[in-house]
Amino acid sequence: MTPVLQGIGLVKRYGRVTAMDGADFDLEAGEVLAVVGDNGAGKSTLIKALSGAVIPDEGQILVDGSPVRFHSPLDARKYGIETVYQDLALAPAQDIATNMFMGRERRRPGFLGTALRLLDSRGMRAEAQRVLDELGIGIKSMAQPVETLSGGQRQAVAVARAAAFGTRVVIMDEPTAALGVAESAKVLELIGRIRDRGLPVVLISHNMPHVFEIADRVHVHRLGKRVAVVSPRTHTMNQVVGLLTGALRIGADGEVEEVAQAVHTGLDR
Amino acid sequence: MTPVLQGIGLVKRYGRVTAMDGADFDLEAGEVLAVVGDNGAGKSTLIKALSGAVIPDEGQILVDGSPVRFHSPLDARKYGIETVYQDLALAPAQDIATNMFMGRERRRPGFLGTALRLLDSRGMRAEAQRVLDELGIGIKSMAQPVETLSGGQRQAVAVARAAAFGTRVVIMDEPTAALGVAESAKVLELIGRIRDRGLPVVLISHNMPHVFEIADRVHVHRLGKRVAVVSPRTHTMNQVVGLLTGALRIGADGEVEEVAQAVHTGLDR
Amino acid sequence: ASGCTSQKTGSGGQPADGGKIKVGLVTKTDANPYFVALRDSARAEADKAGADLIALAGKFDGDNEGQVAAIENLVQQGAKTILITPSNSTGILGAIKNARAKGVLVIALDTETDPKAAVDATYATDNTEAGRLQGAYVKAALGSRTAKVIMLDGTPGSTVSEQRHNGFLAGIGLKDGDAGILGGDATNGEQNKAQQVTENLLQRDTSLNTVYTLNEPAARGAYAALQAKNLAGQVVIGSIDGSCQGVTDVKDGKVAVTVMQFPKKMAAQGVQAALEFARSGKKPGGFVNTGVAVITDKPLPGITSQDTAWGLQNCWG
Amino acid sequence: MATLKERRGSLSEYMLRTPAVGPVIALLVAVVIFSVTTSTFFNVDNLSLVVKQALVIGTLALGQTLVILTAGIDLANASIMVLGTLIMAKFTLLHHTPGIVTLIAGIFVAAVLGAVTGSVVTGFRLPPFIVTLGMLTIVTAVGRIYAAGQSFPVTDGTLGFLGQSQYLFGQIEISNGMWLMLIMYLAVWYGLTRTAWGKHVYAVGNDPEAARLSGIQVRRSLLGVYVIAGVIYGIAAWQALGRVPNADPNAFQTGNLDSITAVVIGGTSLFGGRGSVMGTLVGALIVAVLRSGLTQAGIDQLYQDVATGVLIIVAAGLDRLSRGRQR
Amino acid sequence: MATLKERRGSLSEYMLRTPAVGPVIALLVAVVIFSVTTSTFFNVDNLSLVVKQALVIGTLALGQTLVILTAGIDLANASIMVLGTLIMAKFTLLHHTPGIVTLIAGIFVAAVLGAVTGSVVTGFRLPPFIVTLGMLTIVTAVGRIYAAGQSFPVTDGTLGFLGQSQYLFGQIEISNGMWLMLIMYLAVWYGLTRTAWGKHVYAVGNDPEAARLSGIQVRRSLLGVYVIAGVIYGIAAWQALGRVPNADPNAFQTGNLDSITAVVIGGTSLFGGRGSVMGTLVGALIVAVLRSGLTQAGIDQLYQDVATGVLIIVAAGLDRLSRGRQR
Ligand SMILES: Nc1ncnc2c1ncn2[C@@H]1O[C@H](COP(=O)(O)OP(=O)(O)OP(=O)(O)O)[C@@H](O)[C@H]1O
Ligand SMILES: Nc1ncnc2c1ncn2[C@@H]1O[C@H](COP(=O)(O)OP(=O)(O)OP(=O)(O)O)[C@@H](O)[C@H]1O
Ligand SMILES: OC[C@H]1O[C@](O)(CO)[C@@H](O)[C@@H]1O
Ligand SMILES: [Mg+2]
Ligand SMILES: [Mg+2]
Repeated sequence: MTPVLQGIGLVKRYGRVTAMDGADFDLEAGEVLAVVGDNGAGKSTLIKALSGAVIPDEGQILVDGSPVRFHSPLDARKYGIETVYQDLALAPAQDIATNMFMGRERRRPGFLGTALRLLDSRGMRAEAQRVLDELGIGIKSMAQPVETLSGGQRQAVAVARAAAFGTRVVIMDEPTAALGVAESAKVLELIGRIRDRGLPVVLISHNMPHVFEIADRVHVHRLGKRVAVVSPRTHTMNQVVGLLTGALRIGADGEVEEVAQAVHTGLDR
Repeated sequence: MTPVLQGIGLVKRYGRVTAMDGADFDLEAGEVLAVVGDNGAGKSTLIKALSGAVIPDEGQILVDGSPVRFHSPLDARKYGIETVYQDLALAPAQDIATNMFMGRERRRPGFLGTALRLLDSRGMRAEAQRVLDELGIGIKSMAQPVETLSGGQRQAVAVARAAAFGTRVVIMDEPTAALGVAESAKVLELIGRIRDRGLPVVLISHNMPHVFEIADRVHVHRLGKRVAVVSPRTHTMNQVVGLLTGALRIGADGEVEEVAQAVHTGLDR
Repeated sequence: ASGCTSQKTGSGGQPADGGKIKVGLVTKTDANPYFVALRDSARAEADKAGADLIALAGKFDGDNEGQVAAIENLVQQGAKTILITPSNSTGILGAIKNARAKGVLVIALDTETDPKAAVDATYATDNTEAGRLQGAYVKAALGSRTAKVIMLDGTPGSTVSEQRHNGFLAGIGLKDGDAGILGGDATNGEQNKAQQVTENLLQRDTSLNTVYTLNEPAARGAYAALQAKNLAGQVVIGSIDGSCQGVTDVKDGKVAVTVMQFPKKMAAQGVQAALEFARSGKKPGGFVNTGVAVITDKPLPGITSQDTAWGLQNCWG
Repeated sequence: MATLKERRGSLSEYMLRTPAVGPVIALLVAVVIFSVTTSTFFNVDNLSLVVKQALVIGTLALGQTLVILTAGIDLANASIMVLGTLIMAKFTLLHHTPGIVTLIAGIFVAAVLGAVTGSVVTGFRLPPFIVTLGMLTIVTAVGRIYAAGQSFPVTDGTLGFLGQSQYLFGQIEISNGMWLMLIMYLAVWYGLTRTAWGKHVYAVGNDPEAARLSGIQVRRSLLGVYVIAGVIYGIAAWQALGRVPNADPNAFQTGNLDSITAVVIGGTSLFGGRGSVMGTLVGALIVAVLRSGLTQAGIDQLYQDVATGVLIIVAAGLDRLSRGRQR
Repeated sequence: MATLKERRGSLSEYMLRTPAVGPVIALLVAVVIFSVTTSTFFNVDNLSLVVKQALVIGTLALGQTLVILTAGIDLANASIMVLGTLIMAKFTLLHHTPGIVTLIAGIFVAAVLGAVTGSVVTGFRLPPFIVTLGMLTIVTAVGRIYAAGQSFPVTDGTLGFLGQSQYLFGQIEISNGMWLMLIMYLAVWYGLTRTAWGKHVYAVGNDPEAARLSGIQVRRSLLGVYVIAGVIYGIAAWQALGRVPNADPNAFQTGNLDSITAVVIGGTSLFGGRGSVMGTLVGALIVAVLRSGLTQAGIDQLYQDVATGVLIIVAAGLDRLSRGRQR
């Protein structure tokens, strides 16, 4: 089966730092793919490349098998790829509904909408409320500026937006990092529902229990590239942690093996 | 024993929102106290009040039993209270060493330092490197601006700073939220080491396994106030989660009991 | 000391590029038609002789620092003569002195320096006389009415402004501080500022019957302000300059009289002196009065004047 | 998710949400003070004069508000307007071209200059401050070269149209320029608050990276703002000719700062993303009221300037207070 | 923690870290172009002249840099300086007070005005733009009231001291003003980069909330910057009297924008927290080099203005390019 979204040999350099160093990536239809890796491994850079927020220096991106070039997040969005960025991408001074519909505002029907381009503010607020309620986020007024929300509430808004609008792929970069227990559970539940709608989801997370609870496959990222793709059904959390820290690796036979001398990991002191 | 740091009936209002609604707090000598609660429960506001970053509208703060008034974070710092804020409080354009020593720069000894007020830049860099190495954070150059670090690397810098300078209390607001598995482990280890130095630590976290691994007591915050303080040895994770979502409460007899009608929680749908 | 020598440039040696004579002109601003006429005429004269004219100006009237830098840069550039209309009569003397020390001929146009001897020569209107003529005419026009004057001056510290002011008072027979002077202020010779100043003065007192203006832009500003208050009819406005627009204003009855200056003459004579200096090294000296003509369509006894038809033939732009 | 106690919406809360309330109070206070302390301030004639005096800066400030909302600033706006007046008046005077033609030509040139500014700002990602500082220098010089030191009286009816007035109820003088300014403010207000274009303008000013990640075409949005601002400056040129029927290369040298003053007094943040055009309108009126009121009170120009300076700061302070220590 | 590949420090990387490199390149390019295209630009006399011409704006820009580093802006700096020149010259002229006394008085007044600005900015948390706009209006008017339509020539040796020169190696003219400017730049550079005070200034400009949470006394730091800037403007007044020995209330009307131009061309960000005073020095020199070079090339004023405008934008563009698309 052709992957829905694929990256081949992606490279991105920032001055002296190579944030992506020939990274590969593939996402199958209908799956939840977790991307795990150390801090600074290049996960966010990878998904920014896949969502058009960063233009890679080298390498290729394919959607349903055809090569594409994203010059901006809008391009990726046109392909139905929706993303929750780690830094959330919300305009703090604007209200929740405005943020939810940013860049795809709805107009009133008829003359008011077509000729006068009048926005359907009430409709958008109602819809925003509905989506957030579904996530179990009890925010009263959709007319509240985002900057008055707590960190977790903000994250919920960003997640709700991506979930509501994705039509081909939903990508989430650490969507539960700032969330409480109940809220995290809701987000995982939501990811499950998105998959049930037939949409594949990419989930970046440092939370192994979450990853193992929801993911169909786990993409392990290390030092700017993919070092392994494993299944949570055949591998353990400890194995995954070993892989991402470099204590373990996938050997020539496809099996996990110990690295004689684990260098540059957080564990080798 | 008198608590090292105590809050009584703290209230803070933002316009129509009451972020703290008569919150109590106490921290005993040498303990790790976890503060848990839903998103928006008011945890960050509470610790901001305790660290001088927010001035409460009502209520009292006591250090070693004596009432104090903090007008700025500097005041709290003078009492040896160091804080890792949820939004990190780093100046992005400045380098790591500068950020670590911000507000307590070291001068060169002798004439250069006293008369010319020349900073000991090399010394501060070396010290910053030492502290970060201790945390297992492999950042090469202390002269790198903070904005070029990954989210996790930044968090590590903030944690290292508080750990290095706290003399009476160290407060950490979700210090591991952006951290990877190995890095989180390092931070928990560090918290342990701080406690071993005899300093109490306040840890705010949504990560129950972390909380149960390290905390001596758990302060449960809900709707702007403390609703329970429990011990991880006598209570389960599920009980704590129930308390913070409002599904459970501490009854008149001091035992955990079910709430007939859990209102306004994330779980009651 | 080091053995190498450096050739001091601009010190009277032959200009570097092909022997073309370079003349610098520094005016007060670029936003007054008078200085544009002056510049155009200087350029035409220089072109005739195959000389180069570089025209610089302050950013605004009062930009002494800009004029100083302009002189300095022109000296460096190899200009053998610099023609200047100083914004401030004392402020730029240092730069002029340095230029002359390097052998550059410096000629003041339009505005005298203070002292006059700070420059080699001055080609200008006798501004005291120009002021006096305006005053005398206005006095005659008022007839038996006692003068109630507001005075629109130029830039603080400029001799043009002082001389015209004092000449006017002499001509009309008043002294600073007399009750007949209702008020006054600096306009920098700009229309906008003059309009604002007049509006403000009118706010206090509308019993005036005379407006002294040091130049025509100021007169236009004053007229606009009076017109807006329907006071133009009761007031005699006098001015100095003789631009075609100014003469037209006299013709249209907006302004009673203007004293024509001859900026083209100043510029042409200045450039000629520069050419002569380049050829023979001969420097001009002293004050050269380029003359004035009183322009009005209502000639009054005792004052020699020309009508606006003559004025329109002889106006400068 | 837990929900904290919320108190009922208070007045101060309302003010926080409605940015123009602070300036409106400042305006009312000024009007009341001058009405009480002088006998000539509060009458229909004078009030309509005050509005007339606010027309040119008010129109410039409308364009300026758009630019500032995107976290930019426009130092060149008045110079563009002045060039517009010169084009309109000089052409009509010298070539007897009908006013309507030169009017459109002037507005067109202003729009093109806006497009140039916008292209440089977006194309090279340069700070608007520096780009418009460069444009200010360039456009001023070009205007002076074009005018060759002259100023050009306006005789054409179309060019002077905005200066003409009707009387409402036989009493209240309303000039065509007032109607036009009102219409323009309403149109921009509608665009900013009721259309997607406006939401994007705010978002781009508030957090350009978030806007980009949300799929907004940031550059296009910015470019559009500069072009629209240019058109508004062109119309301001028309207003200017209505007020003083004479195109003068020396005019409005402080128009850029004056328009920024109106915007900031009106409560719009110089950091972008927060503010309202209606605040700007009030801001422009406050400045005109001050000048008029102080004149009625018999205060000399230079002392008026001192008072205006103080009151600029006080008005900003009032606005600040009315929005409280909320953040 | 995992560490990614790092390449060796490249030139472009070095530029990124050293903010003044872009402007230095622009300066060198300009110097080379004018040296090649004109025969009179590149010689010791002219080069020392260029520096002299940059003294006043260069000194104003030093204070301006401090303010801009804190994310502020100072529109009143030149008006404070002009008031300083008036105080120094008028007093000495009329009352024969020794120059040293009036010099100190002028600098003191400038410092007080800086303190006033700083107090209002920090006390009421008002945007520096609006506060200094108000101060600009007030101080300009006060200067004109004080001058009463006069200008005041300087005769006193102390007041004119900075205009005097020595010759190094009998050739290179160095004025006292140049030494003073150099010393001031070095002192501020030292303070900003080598002392805690400087680190705090950058932090406050970069992220005031982070600075506050880090225990920096943000208000005190800001206030200090405005007072020091005031002192620097007072010294700029002394420089101005050295250049043009005449105190004129009309002078330096564009000094505020000119100094901001130097700062921005020098690569300091208007958003605060990033930049360097050495960049500003280079920025001031670039502007002076342009004016001188264009004159040497025989270009008239208005066309020089157009070229200057274009080059302001180009210099900013070069700076941008040299720092690359790094962020
Ligand atoms: N804009 C940038 N400029 C310079 N360096 C950058 C930039 N963005 C990322 N980097 C660097 O690239 C590396 C990868 O960063 P990235 O954010 O992709 O890591 P990550 O895997 O998402 O880490 P985390 O788990 O901490 O979010 C880091 O070393 C980071 O410092
Ligand atoms: N500066 C502020 N202005 C307005 N409301 C605020 C402000 N700070 C906090 N609040 C509100 O106060 C409430 C408590 O916020 P706080 O940040 O203390 O929650 P928290 O428990 O730390 O949540 P999280 O786990 O998401 O970080 C929230 O509803 C938030 O919206
Ligand atoms: O501002 C004063 C200047 O204006 C003029 O009268 C020209 O309009 C000049 O003669 C004089 O120098
Ligand atoms: Mg990341
Ligand atoms: Mg929090």
